[in-house]
Amino acid sequence: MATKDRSEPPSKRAWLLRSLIPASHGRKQTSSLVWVLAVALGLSAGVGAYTFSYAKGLSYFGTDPRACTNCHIMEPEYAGWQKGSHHDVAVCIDCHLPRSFVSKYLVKAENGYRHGKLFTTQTFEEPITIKPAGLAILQSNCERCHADLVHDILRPERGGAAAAAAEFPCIHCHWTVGHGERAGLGGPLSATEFGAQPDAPNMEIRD
Amino acid sequence: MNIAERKAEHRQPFVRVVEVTEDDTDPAKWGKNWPLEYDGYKRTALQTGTRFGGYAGSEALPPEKIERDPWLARMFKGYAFSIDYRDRRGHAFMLSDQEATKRLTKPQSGSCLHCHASILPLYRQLGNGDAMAGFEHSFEYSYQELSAKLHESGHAHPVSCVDCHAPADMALRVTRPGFVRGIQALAASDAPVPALPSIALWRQGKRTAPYDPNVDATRNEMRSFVCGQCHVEYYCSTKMILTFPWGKGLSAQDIEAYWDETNFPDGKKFVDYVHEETGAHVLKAQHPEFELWNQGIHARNGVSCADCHMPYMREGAAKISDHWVRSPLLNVNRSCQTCHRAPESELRARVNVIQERNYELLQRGGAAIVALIDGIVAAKASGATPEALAPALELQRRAQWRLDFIAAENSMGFHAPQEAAKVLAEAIDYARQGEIAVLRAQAAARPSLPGGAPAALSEE
Amino acid sequence: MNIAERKAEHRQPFVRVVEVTEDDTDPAKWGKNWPLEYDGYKRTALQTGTRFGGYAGSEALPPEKIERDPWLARMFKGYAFSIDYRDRRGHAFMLSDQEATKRLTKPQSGSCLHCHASILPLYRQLGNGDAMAGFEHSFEYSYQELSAKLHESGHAHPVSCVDCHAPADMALRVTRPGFVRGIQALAASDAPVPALPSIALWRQGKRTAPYDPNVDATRNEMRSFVCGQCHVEYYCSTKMILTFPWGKGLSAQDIEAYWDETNFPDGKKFVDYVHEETGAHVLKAQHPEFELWNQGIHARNGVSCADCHMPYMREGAAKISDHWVRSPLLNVNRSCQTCHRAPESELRARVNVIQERNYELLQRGGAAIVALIDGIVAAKASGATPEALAPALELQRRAQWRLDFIAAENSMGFHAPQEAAKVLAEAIDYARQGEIAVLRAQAAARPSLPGGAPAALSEE
Ligand code: HEC
Ligand code: HEC
Ligand code: HEC
Ligand code: HEC
Ligand code: HEC
Ligand code: HEC
Ligand code: HEC
Ligand code: HEC
Ligand code: HEC
Ligand code: HEC
Ligand code: HEC
Ligand code: HEC
Ligand code: HEC
Ligand code: HEC
Ligand SMILES: [Ca+2]
Ligand SMILES: [Ca+2]
Repeated sequence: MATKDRSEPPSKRAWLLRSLIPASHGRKQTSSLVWVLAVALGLSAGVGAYTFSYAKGLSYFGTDPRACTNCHIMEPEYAGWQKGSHHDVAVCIDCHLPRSFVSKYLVKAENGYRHGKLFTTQTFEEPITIKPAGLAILQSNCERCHADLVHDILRPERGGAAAAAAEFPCIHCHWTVGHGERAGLGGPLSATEFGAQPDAPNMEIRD
Repeated sequence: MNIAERKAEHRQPFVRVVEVTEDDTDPAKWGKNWPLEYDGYKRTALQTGTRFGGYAGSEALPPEKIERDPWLARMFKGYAFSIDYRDRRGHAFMLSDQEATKRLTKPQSGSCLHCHASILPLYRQLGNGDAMAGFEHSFEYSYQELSAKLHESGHAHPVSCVDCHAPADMALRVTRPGFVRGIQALAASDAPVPALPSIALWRQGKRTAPYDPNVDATRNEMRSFVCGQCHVEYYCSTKMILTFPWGKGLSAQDIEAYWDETNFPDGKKFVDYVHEETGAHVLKAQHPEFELWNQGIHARNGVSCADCHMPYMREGAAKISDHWVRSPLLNVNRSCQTCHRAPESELRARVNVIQERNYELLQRGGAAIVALIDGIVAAKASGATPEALAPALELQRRAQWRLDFIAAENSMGFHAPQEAAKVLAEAIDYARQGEIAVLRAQAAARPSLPGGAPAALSEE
Repeated sequence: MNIAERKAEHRQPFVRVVEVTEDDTDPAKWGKNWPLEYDGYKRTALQTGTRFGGYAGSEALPPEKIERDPWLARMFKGYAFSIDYRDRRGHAFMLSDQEATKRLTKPQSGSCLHCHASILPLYRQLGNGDAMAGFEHSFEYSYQELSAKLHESGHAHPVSCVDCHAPADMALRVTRPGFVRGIQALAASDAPVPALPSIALWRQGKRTAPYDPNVDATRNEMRSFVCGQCHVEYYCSTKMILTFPWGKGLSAQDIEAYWDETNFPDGKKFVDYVHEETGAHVLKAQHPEFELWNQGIHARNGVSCADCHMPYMREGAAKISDHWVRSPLLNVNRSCQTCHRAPESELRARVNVIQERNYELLQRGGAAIVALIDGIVAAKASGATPEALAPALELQRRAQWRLDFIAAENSMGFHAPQEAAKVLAEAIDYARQGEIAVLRAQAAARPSLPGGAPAALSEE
């Protein structure tokens, strides 16, 4: 029966998985080049040694949730997490960073690089929305902690956490476990925003 | 700017550079204390538009709704709205657009200014310090008289900070007497209010004092009440005080029942106008955004007008409300994505599906109402008696009320999609039943034909 | 049982105590491997009911829909559904209820069994191993013939595990040829499918192979497709192969267009039946849950049938899908509250508001269709010609199709509230236009009267 085709997901499904991610704003995934760069030069490559240390770059390697709120931009999520159902059982990195030692620090470097750069240049899109890569990590962490309970409902033959994250993730239903209701916040009025509105010809562009 | 500066900005406390009072209707002064909000407020003078919302053109005035949809003009025959009825636009235009409308060529009341100017100081003046007393007399003035007084008084501004904020602490508050009286009548009734928890709560209390939005309402409710001061169905003329018809509830059906039982001070039965061609006694619906929103799922979930039309936004480290009140479709990332985890294109598509369905039904209703009016006119021409046509005229009243209710509402059905579609379905049913009543009346005039007595109204 | 035991009980990996194959239609055997799911499955034999859903009574058979809403029987005059048409109930009854219906007193096709029994082995038998080939002949058999073969074959079970699961790995899969052919036609069309992303993706591909749900669909889509094998509009008789009419899209309007352009194998124009009283050529709609769900906001958000009708449940230390398929209103905490953080009472109230609005419009439509049928009957009695009545009969077809579409759909509008209301609004408009056409036709017979030629259909 056709089900055998399921065992090795065709590449077009992989494409679909990505296309299904909500609110991914279609931003390109960080290239492996950036990864190498980030690892080679460390966070400083991204945000400069000054910014890095000032932004408590070192505490960024710890597990203290407040490390994340070194950036005020993370505060809504911090506040949401505190009220969420997991604040007493899981900290930020339990859900948002991979478990294995190496990949954990790779991701930290990558996040630190990207977040730091984006934060400094304020070029990220708001409301801040978890990206496909972030969702896959998240999924693997849900599965890790709840493996016993959810054993029967996982379908590894359709691909690992990345596939599940895109096709049918835990947060399809449990989207409030981390932060309760969504804590996003729209950013400041920007010039590009006006340009992006063809049906508003008389719109002025603010300096 | 680097992280250091961002942190600094984050710590910045906010300082009042000038004192503002109840008599400061000039937003520029408030803007000195709150430049970010003022900056947004000023943008309401920018012209923005969407498929169904606002107006982005370059002409001096927005296009005429009555030209785009001739069936509107046909419904309004015999009423000022058939002369001039345009698309709305930003708050900055509210006073000038009112002064420019040809509807003023017909006698209008001072009540008009209730929702188009920062009028509280003038009400206090008329009431020797008591705004409510002043309001209670304001409808007796002609529009021109009161407008003159407004300009003398120096308060001829569109809606301003002081209309929604208490100068002392910037708390939200409602200032419009029409809203206060309307919401009190609603609270006093037993109409269900699933979206207004503080009213349900007040009803459980002793009811010693009437419901007072500025005291009893939750902060979240206030984020909609400030808009409900104006974005509502009303009656406004020199014959009767400005009325928000909420004494039986907020649905189209509740409000129809309210008007049906209303009499003018002179004891005559309430009516907005007599249709020029058919003689039907009809009702006029105006922008019932607050009422329709109340029927929707967003309201039930406590999603307020401000959530979508004045969303919070990040200014550096501060979180402020975008005072550029406009279509949320121009602001999807702030207005919708804060709650909905879907791409902007998908959210636009969802709104589009809802609005197109509503638009299709609206046009279907327009065709039906025109057919009914044509039918009645033809019947009169062929000598049908008023008695024979009475059921058809009653059906025209019912049909027009419902059709106008959704046509005048400005979200093209979005604020409560299923309810809007239901109201339109009823409008279509009544309009077609009216046509049938006309044909029956004519047939009845010919005993040989079937059909017999005029059709009885089928019950809701 | 203490936690240690719980864990122990669970730790044993998915042991299979028996092997199951494509020919194991007996759920009891599968139940040995998956007792928790089997327990739920067996409960579908319990009788449960809500205001609009299911059936909780104690009589042998659920009550007659056609007695509760006589206008249904009136619409179906001349068709088997006017004899016997009842409320549905749990899956366990599907085969016995079919065998018990008096609709079988009229000749019916073997196609009926497609959705009421675990029929794949029989299809393979008919097709010498090829299920699709077997299916393609199954409609030629009378119901009684095929039913006899089914019982002989020993596979006379209601829907069983093997109908939704691959025995090898328990993956979801669709087995029903009717669904596969229907969804392939949909994929091949260019109808928008916002709720079915894998079809949109397939369309972007080379299209070398036809769309195959078992290969191309996502796991989340499969959670709805397994239901779409049966909870759909269909045509089923010995005149033509069992057809899911999706070649132009899934909306009521798309499907009407599809039937309008369909011909029987003998070349005659497609029709379900000729209305006994009026002679109108009408269409019959059956339980279009899958189609209406596709028009709704839940589908657009990827919320599947299983999410609400088979929610996960915690059983001991394991989490499984509740195989007691039933009304979610009997299971609100699991079916709704993981996604909606509102109290159960509030969620019930929301459903109630939606369903009551839909019910009100449905009854309004019932009144309109009866008035139309009465009108046509009277006109014929008074000698109106078929030509003169043609527009009225065409309008009856359109009106009935839409009214029946929402009446036959089993969520009382919940699956897509605005779309359902729109379809009903159109139904009401067409029914009333039909009445008008009749009166015009009669008037036309009397030159002296206004109205003239039969009304042209107003466009959608
Ligand atoms: C129990 C798991 C869990 C923990 C612990 C957790 N998160 Fe999350 N996080 C999530 C989930 C789930 C989402 C996706 C939420 C959504 O889409 O609404 C998310 C999303 C986010 C986002 C993106 C915003 C969005 O809505 O997509 C940020 C930023 C974030 N988390 C930061 C943090 C920080 C900082 C902490 C620690 C204070 C933290 N998270 C702790 C589960 C968690
Ligand atoms: C240097 C400032 C800074 C720090 C420190 C920081 N973040 Fe972020 N974070 C950002 C910015 C800026 C974004 C938006 C980037 C984007 O949208 O790609 C972001 C986005 C995210 C997202 C959603 C986007 C994605 O990539 O999925 C998650 C999840 C997140 N952060 C978690 C964390 C966690 C967990 C920590 C602490 C371990 C942390 N952040 C610390 C600035 C920061
Ligand atoms: C660091 C370990 C850990 C991670 C990571 C984690 N959880 Fe949990 N979770 C727990 C523990 C411990 C509990 C409380 C005990 C229990 O109910 O199992 C819990 C409780 C829950 C509950 C029940 C309480 C509620 O909020 O309804 C849900 C649902 C849940 N987790 C889902 C998730 C999802 C979804 C994710 C991923 C986004 C996740 N968990 C990530 C450890 C974790
Ligand atoms: C289709 C919706 C859905 C998806 C997807 C889903 N869950 Fe659940 N989950 C539920 C429901 C419903 C319950 C409540 C079960 C009950 O009350 O018996 C639940 C319960 C739980 C619980 C137990 C909560 C408690 O009260 O003890 C945990 C933990 C959990 N889920 C984790 C997960 C994880 C991890 C995943 C992904 C592998 C996941 N869920 C995927 C719907 C879902
Ligand atoms: C959930 C979001 C939401 C809420 C809550 C909401 N609206 Fe809207 N509103 C919309 C959308 C979307 C439109 C359609 C805009 C368009 O067509 O461009 C709209 C349209 C309007 C318009 C016409 C806008 C224009 O540009 O012409 C007005 C006026 C309006 N709403 C007022 C209100 C008021 C008053 C309330 C509260 C009583 C309210 N809205 C609540 C989303 C919302
Ligand atoms: C004092 C009366 C008043 C109040 C209070 C008020 N409005 Fe308005 N609003 C108006 C008038 C009048 C217009 C039309 C102006 C014109 O067309 O010249 C308008 C126009 C609008 C428009 C259309 C803007 C556009 O660009 O098309 C929106 C949206 C709107 N209002 C929403 C709101 C919301 C949300 C609130 C509360 C936060 C609110 N209004 C409060 C009177 C008011
Ligand atoms: C209860 C509040 C209220 C009252 C009273 C009121 N308006 Fe308005 N008016 C509004 C709102 C809100 C809008 C914007 C929404 C719309 O255009 O439908 C508006 C829009 C308008 C517009 C621009 C769109 C159009 O209709 O052409 C004109 C002109 C106008 N009003 C004139 C008047 C006049 C004249 C009167 C008195 C007869 C009056 N208004 C009374 C609230 C009010
Ligand atoms: C039509 C109503 C309306 C008008 C007019 C208005 N505001 Fe507001 N304002 C609001 C609402 C709604 C909020 C959100 C309050 C809340 O969430 O409690 C708000 C919030 C604020 C806040 C609190 C911080 C923030 O941004 O959320 C400030 C300060 C403020 N407004 C200043 C002003 C100034 C200055 C003006 C005049 C230039 C003004 N407002 C005009 C409705 C209005
Ligand atoms: C503050 C939160 C919030 C905001 C802001 C918001 N929504 Fe919603 N929306 C909801 C909730 C809650 C529901 C009801 C479903 C539920 O209970 O989860 C909903 C339902 C909907 C629905 C389905 C119901 C319907 O009426 O068809 C649509 C479509 C929708 N929202 C679109 C939008 C759009 C577009 C915007 C922006 C203009 C918006 N929403 C802004 C919270 C929000
Ligand atoms: C978001 C939740 C949700 C989704 C998704 C959903 N349904 Fe329903 N369904 C309901 C509700 C609520 C009812 C009304 C139940 C009642 O009236 O008791 C219902 C009613 C039904 C009924 C009648 C139930 C009865 O007891 O008589 C059937 C059959 C049905 N749905 C099938 C489906 C199918 C097939 C799908 C997918 C194509 C689907 N549903 C998707 C919530 C849902
Ligand atoms: C093989 C055909 C078939 C499949 C597959 C199928 N159903 Fe059904 N379903 C039926 C029939 C037939 C009935 C009516 C049984 C009766 O009334 O005797 C029914 C009844 C129901 C009911 C009403 C139950 C009640 O208690 O009133 C619900 C709800 C329902 N199905 C939902 C679903 C969902 C959800 C799925 C997919 C997970 C599904 N069905 C799959 C044929 C099917
Ligand atoms: C495409 C799938 C499908 C086909 C073909 C089908 N049914 Fe059904 N049948 C269903 C579903 C789903 C239900 C449950 C929903 C409902 O009752 O509306 C149902 C319900 C029923 C019921 C119980 C409710 C009622 O209508 O009284 C009977 C009896 C029945 N079918 C008989 C038949 C007969 C006889 C045929 C052949 C002419 C047939 N079915 C063909 C899917 C199908
Ligand atoms: C009408 C369709 C249908 C029938 C019949 C059916 N199932 Fe399922 N089953 C489902 C769906 C839907 C899921 C969820 C699968 C997913 O999420 O990937 C499921 C999941 C499962 C799972 C995976 C674990 C879980 O509970 O989620 C098992 C095991 C299972 N079913 C066993 C059975 C057995 C045994 C029978 C027969 C007694 C049966 N099923 C009959 C639709 C069905
Ligand atoms: C897996 C998640 C999920 C489940 C399960 C679910 N919903 Fe929803 N519901 C949504 C989403 C998503 C929306 C659309 C609004 C949005 O985008 O947030 C929505 C919208 C709604 C709306 C407003 C739209 C409308 O059609 O009026 C209602 C009411 C609603 N849901 C009720 C229910 C009920 C009742 C149930 C259970 C029978 C249920 N939902 C189950 C996710 C879910
Ligand atoms: Ca009015
Ligand atoms: Ca059919």
